Amino acid sequence: MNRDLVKFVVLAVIAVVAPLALSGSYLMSVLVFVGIHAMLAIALNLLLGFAGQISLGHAGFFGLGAYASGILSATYGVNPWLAMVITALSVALLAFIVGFPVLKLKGHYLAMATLGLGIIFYIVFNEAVDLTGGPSGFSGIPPLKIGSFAFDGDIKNYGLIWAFTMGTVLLSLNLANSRIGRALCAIHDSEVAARVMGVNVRLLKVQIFALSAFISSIAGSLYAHTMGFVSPTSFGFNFSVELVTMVVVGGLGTVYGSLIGAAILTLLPELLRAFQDYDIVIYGLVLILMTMFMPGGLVRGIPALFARLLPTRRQEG
Amino acid sequence: MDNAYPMNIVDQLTQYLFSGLASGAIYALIGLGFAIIYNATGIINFAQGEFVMLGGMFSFFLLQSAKAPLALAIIGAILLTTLLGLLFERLAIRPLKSASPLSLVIITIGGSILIRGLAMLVWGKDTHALPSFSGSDPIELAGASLLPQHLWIVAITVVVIAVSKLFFSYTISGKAMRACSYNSRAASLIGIGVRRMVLLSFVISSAMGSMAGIIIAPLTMTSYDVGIMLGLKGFCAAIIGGMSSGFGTVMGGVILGVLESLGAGLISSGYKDAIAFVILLLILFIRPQGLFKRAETERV
Amino acid sequence: MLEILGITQRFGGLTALDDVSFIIGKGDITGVIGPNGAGKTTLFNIISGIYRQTSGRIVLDGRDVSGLPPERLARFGMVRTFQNIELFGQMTVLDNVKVGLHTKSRSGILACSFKMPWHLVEERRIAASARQWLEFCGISELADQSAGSLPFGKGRLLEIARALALEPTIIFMDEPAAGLNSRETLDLARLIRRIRASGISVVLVEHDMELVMDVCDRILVLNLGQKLAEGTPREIQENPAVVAAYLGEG
Amino acid sequence: MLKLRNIHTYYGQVHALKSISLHLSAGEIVTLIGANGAGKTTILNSISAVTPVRGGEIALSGAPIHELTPERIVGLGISQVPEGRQVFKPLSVEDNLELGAYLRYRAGEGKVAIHRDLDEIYAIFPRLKERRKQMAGTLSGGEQQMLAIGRALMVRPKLLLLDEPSMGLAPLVVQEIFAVIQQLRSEKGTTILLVEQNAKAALKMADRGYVLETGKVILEGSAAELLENKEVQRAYLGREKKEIWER
Repeated sequence: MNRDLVKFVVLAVIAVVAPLALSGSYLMSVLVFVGIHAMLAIALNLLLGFAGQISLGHAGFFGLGAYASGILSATYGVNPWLAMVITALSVALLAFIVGFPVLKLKGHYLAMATLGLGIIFYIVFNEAVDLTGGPSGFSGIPPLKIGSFAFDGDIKNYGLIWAFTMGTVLLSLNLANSRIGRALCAIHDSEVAARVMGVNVRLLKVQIFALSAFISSIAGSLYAHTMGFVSPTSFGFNFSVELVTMVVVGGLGTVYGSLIGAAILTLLPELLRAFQDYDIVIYGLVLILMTMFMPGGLVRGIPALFARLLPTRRQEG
Repeated sequence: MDNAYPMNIVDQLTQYLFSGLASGAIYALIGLGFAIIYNATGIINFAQGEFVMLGGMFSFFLLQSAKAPLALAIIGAILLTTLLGLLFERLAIRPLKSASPLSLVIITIGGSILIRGLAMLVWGKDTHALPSFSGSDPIELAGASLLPQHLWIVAITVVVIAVSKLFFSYTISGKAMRACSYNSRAASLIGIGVRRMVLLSFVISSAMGSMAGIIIAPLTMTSYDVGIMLGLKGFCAAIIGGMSSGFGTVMGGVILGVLESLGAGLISSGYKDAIAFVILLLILFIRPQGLFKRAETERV
Repeated sequence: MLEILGITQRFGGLTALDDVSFIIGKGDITGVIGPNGAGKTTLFNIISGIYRQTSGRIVLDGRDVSGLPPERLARFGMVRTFQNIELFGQMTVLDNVKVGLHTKSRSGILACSFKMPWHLVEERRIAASARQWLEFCGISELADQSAGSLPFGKGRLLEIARALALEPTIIFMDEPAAGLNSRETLDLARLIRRIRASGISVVLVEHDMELVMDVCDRILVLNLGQKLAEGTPREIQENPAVVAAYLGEG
Repeated sequence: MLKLRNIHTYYGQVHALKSISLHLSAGEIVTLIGANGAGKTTILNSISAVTPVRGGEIALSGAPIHELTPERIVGLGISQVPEGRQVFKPLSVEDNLELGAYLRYRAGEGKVAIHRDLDEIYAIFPRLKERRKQMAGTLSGGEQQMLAIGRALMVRPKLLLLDEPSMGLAPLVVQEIFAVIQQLRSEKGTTILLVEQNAKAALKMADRGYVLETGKVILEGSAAELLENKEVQRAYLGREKKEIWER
């Protein structure tokens, strides 16, 4: 657990120092996205990696957070912070209610139900034109402010987003190392044994689904307030799949893995700008190859790879 | 299908019913593909929709660049898609020995993205239309106007379904596939090769999917990304039908197609796709075993 | 005291259990035996809430617990182990036992995420208690190993330790000796007696007759879904119907 | 005919078979007895190649077969009637039987020969003929067992592996099935490896037997010897059981 603390401090230092090195560059704005994606990936990982329950609809919760917060603050003049909180609580409540029937399902059926949920949200973003602006998007979302200090430049956005991201990392680590985290892993490994141990599997799954939706909604609101503009294409099925890819690439069930996965899959397309249209192909390939050859994700796979390449300490047996 | 002159409500309903039947037939074909692979392997093949897309796209490009006659282009497209289905099974599914359902979901999603991406790179993002199989003069029927292609769709679907029914009921390979899907271990104990059956299921499903993609392309156009929605709708049909590789899924497709078409006509065409997914969710919540399947008696 | 009253279970047309009744006394070690297909595992699955019986009741200390799901039964002190050990394979041995203490702690998601002081106290208590149970079962040196990497015999002990962590009043063991060698089986017998000595009733389904006859106070014999006999080990061994069911008249 | 030498098999972490050696001569009935978890079923599954062997050798008439696929094993004339029957419940009785001849169909054997065998199975189990159009799932336990045996016979096996054919069946039905097993050996000369919990009945029918305990052969000998053996008796009803036997 102390090693986790060390990692966290190292990460925090990097997060603080990074802008000094990169300030004003284009990479700063990319790092803002890395932070948002990391929050989403960690949120999804709580569900997918820890509790073993897939969701192919998380882009929907992200989108709900972005639209609801944006609409409340821009159309109805609600204070952005308040809008963000109201939205996140409502999204969590919605997830909690929908969660009961959805999480009763298993495997492919669960994947399909969450996917359907995400697509329904996506269609609503597109079709409720009066509210959302439809396919052309919704603009004029005010930035978050503290007093008269507005989060509106790259550097300020970076600070805001990464403060939330680090908070998410810390809280998720705490959760993972607690009785709840253990119960979630237990559900993943053997649902029936977890129940026999007195874990209320059904309730816990729904609670974690709601928590995951809550974090995703916060990430969505942050996205809306920092960008000032949202449009449905950011919240489609493809993005849900990208999120799953981040979690899988980083490693199921590791908080830092999700962070790394989010970083790689956000930076990679930027680095591959020259091959713009190839990114979808690369996503597909990464997804297949990772599942086939490194099912534990980078966080586990890379050390294992080193161990195999450098057989210095051969194990007996 | 917007009409220039107002029809009376009965004619309108008939019209929706007919176009719903045609799209329902397509969903049924795609859904059968899902069900066949699911029954043989326990995998939901999220790449099924891409086979549908490939059918339409291969046909179009064979027609255009190879200047093949329509019938030949169609046969070629089915063969090419089936070949890809076979390759997909060999390269992505077979190497996974004891994978969890989660990794199987992820790998077929990966496959679907990959195929879609490659299609985009090779063929671009434009939408294309196949010519109708036999003209496009509407036919009047019971107050509604139908395109000949609608009839082609229904007819071809009926034939494909009948052939597959015969295959599964009367040929030794078909029976072996059913046996394998019921109990693959017992099947291997009497010499039925499970991997062969899995491969066969991918071959059949990709062929069926490509046919669906081909017969609908003259009506709705085709492009590299049509597979997503069509695939998902097909999956809805299969779920409604309880993942049966027969009657249930066909009914599922028809119900979905008709409800969707009625909903689009009477409520809002923008929410047409949402209607399909609301139906999907309701079925999953209320009767996850599908509408047409008796609750399984528990195995002892 | 656990009363099994007229349990019947049908699967489709098949009757797996037919009107089975018996009583498990407090502090007893009870064995359930019978040829394969007799319905022992089905009975276990019903008592532990995994199946729902077609008819009949289960009463624990005067409280009707029929049809309750396993997570509720756990809170009433009923716990079980599985024939093919169901461990949490990706977790450490110690964490497995900690899950057994789930019902003995109550911090929620928020308290855990924000590391509330009472939660930290609770975590310390959980860790201490879990180590005690590992010690009780003689596997404390394995605490930090991954449960998935344990040899079968040790896994069995871990599963028992995890179940004991619930501090149950009654523990059901489904073929605890299956897959164990004779030394491990002897150790198991000793452990079962120690469990009983700490005031917990033990019920086992078992095929190893030597073990059953050795440790059980009472034995229930099932055959073809029906109760064939009930009694002390000696009575059972001398019961001609039991001898016939086991050895066949062929 | 069949020889297992030092077979080791694992189920995940569990070392299920620890250096098992045994053999069958052509036309023999050999039985494996032992408690649950002793490894009886695992031996059958190792022979059928559905559970991979990690060490040792299985040879059929001298040729090693332990690295072949299950289908190839069946092709060599070894079929198994699995524990719990495992008939294909949604298919008709006749379809189940025909599928037993799947490899023969694929090898191009004509319908005539296969249908002749089908009639032969119906002659052995007339009740299956009455129910040939019925779904296998609607049969009684005993009938399903007959169907499972019939299905395995359609392979035309030289060696038949039977896993607990008496499980969960009423005594009369068990007698009927055991009679068929004996008939198979005497009329067709089929070699049979029988796993049974009903040890006494199995030993009465068998030529030889092996007693297993936690993945090892602890005893082997002629059926008559084993029936008399105290160890065997002890394994079945606990150590104090001797007295009853001697009465």
